[in-house]
Amino acid sequence: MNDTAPSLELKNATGLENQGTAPAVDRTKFTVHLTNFEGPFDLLLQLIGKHKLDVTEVALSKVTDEFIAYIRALGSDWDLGQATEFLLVAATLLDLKTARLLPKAQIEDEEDLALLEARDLLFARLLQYRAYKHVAGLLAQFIATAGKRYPRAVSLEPQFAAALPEVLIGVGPERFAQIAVRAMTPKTPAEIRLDHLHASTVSVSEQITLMRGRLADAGALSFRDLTDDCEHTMEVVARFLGLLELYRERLVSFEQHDALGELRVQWTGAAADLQAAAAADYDPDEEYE
Amino acid sequence: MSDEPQLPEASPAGPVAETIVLRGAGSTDGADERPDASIPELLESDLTPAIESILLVVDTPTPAVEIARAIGISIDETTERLRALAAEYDEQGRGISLREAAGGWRMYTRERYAPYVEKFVLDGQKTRLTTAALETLAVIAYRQPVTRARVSAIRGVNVDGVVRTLLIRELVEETGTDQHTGGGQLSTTSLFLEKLGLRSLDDLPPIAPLLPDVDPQMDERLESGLAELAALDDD
Amino acid sequence: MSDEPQLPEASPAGPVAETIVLRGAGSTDGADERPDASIPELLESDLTPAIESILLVVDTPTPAVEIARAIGISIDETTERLRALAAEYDEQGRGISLREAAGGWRMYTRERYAPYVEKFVLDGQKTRLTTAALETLAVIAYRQPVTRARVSAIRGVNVDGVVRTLLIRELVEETGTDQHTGGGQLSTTSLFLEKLGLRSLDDLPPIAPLLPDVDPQMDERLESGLAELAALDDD
Repeated sequence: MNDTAPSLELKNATGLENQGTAPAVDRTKFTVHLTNFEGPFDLLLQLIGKHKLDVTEVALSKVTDEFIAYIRALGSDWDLGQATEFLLVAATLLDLKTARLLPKAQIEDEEDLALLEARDLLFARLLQYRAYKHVAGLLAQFIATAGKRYPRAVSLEPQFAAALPEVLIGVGPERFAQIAVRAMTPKTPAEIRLDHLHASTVSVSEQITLMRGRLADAGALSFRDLTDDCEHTMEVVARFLGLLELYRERLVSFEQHDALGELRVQWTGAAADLQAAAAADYDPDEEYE
Repeated sequence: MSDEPQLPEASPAGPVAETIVLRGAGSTDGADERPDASIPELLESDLTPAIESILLVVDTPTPAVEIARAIGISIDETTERLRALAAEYDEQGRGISLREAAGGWRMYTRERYAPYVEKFVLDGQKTRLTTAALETLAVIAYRQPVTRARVSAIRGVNVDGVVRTLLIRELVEETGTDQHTGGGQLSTTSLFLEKLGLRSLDDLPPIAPLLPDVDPQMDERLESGLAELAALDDD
Repeated sequence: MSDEPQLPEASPAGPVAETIVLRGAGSTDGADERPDASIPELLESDLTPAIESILLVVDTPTPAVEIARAIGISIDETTERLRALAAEYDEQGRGISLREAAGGWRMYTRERYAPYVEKFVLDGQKTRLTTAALETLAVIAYRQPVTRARVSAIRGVNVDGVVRTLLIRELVEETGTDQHTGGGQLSTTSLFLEKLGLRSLDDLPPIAPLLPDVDPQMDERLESGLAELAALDDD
């Protein structure tokens, strides 16, 4: 019923401090309490607010890591409908952050433009969400005030009740019975379940385990090869995120000759036979779920 | 129950009496009444308006003692203020008349305006029951005796207004009290049977086979959940 | 609704008017109106009290026109008198507050006495709306009529569950279908207005200054694109 994501507390378990791009993180300081955020925009706004930053590009890139950390910390408990929006925002954030890591270049090609557009889009949605969040607060105040005024609602005085004309039920017993059935049938307004679309939420950690094996065996694979067997876009997304994770752990390297060209993934970790041993030690759940 | 205690602003009127602060609600008739620290203290000039507020929402004649207890003043003072308010309404020729009857006080329309009130009531009256009323009546008919709360839970909305209509139209009546919840129980009347052209309730078409097969325990859970949802503070 | 003809302007109130005897209700608009000989004539000074009497039996916000019709005076005069009565209650600091909400007039208890009134109103069941429900309600209120998909896109989360709650609580309703997407469109109800104490949607606080200055074309594109993404499950 409630689409509020569970509250969570992040301690140093997220591995953020390893990220080369993040400023040196004070281990003792990195404790974040966020409760009851209402979706990706709310989370983003809260993170920005926590850092007392403006809703600006800078702020976005600063909170990117934390945003991703939150998604990860949420584990596999949430439904796909939620995850999709979070991932969409995360992808945009990562995109923006990546762009900032590259040397500042003139806006030259379509890709840059697309990125700028994506950024504007994200800002627009963020600000739009913030506007509605603000008025929602006002509406709550109205409701609270109006709630203290109790309306008069009493029975009609007998003299007026007696003057009322006879009322017609207007239906026969059979129709009346149908109305009873309708009234007593629990109301579950048309709801389109997602269960049949996706057996379960896609787990990034599972995808990582799978790709580790394949890459260690093959040495190098293209992204296309790696995602050939994906049945859903979500799996492709999860594998992409997984590759970023592997890259962070320096287990793979990337090679891409042209923009939008084929992405080669090179395994730089231990050889296949050693992988099994390593994998045995590796408990993905610890970090991702 | 709300817990925001403070009065917005003290009433502007009144010269000296303004400074007299009365005891908080409940502090006078002690015993069974909890101190209710959350309730703000009333100024002398607030007492009659507070009584007026209560009178506006009570449906049945309400004894002075109940009002006294709610406000935290003596019964004598309450009665005195009720009488003064009634006299004020009369003197000012208001459309409201405050009368003591059946052991309690209640607001009524002033007799003199009865024809207009009646016209208003009749104009707004539909001779057919609304869908909401019909559905509520159907639930009561098949589940009787049944409390308002349960009907609300089944219908998913507050049904107080609709039940009031059905009571006035004498299609349902209050019959006893639920032993668990203490809520008043509703049943259909003989007028209902007459209107539907039935000799007895046994003649109501059976509906059990038509209802979805719901495990009764689940049904309970569902209904209590719905009741929570439906528990609008609406009239 | 009713086919009663518009009521004619009653004589304007004035110092002399006191002696002018107004026609009884209904007698003026002839034709299909029964002569209503039973209804006595009202003096000018009786008009406001008559309105007050009618208000006492009102149990839903009632448009001035219905009151005007019952008494036999113009809508304008009725509205004027309703406003004057409401102001009088406020000035005198009465326990009764007359308010215009959801397009009609109704008597309420004065806010400041809520703690005392609550002892008589049987509803410990006031449930608060969650933040999710409030945000969803806000988007629907400002964008109505609006599809679930669009609300989802704006909030960045699936809103089906929350919308269901709002539907059950009768704060929003389905009104029509989006011509492009075929999705059901949501609007707020008059109960929503009454619960917020608003006369109409025009009374909603302005949101425009808060909204980012987005190039409308881009806004369209982004929303339709995002709606697609978010509309995983819109009906």
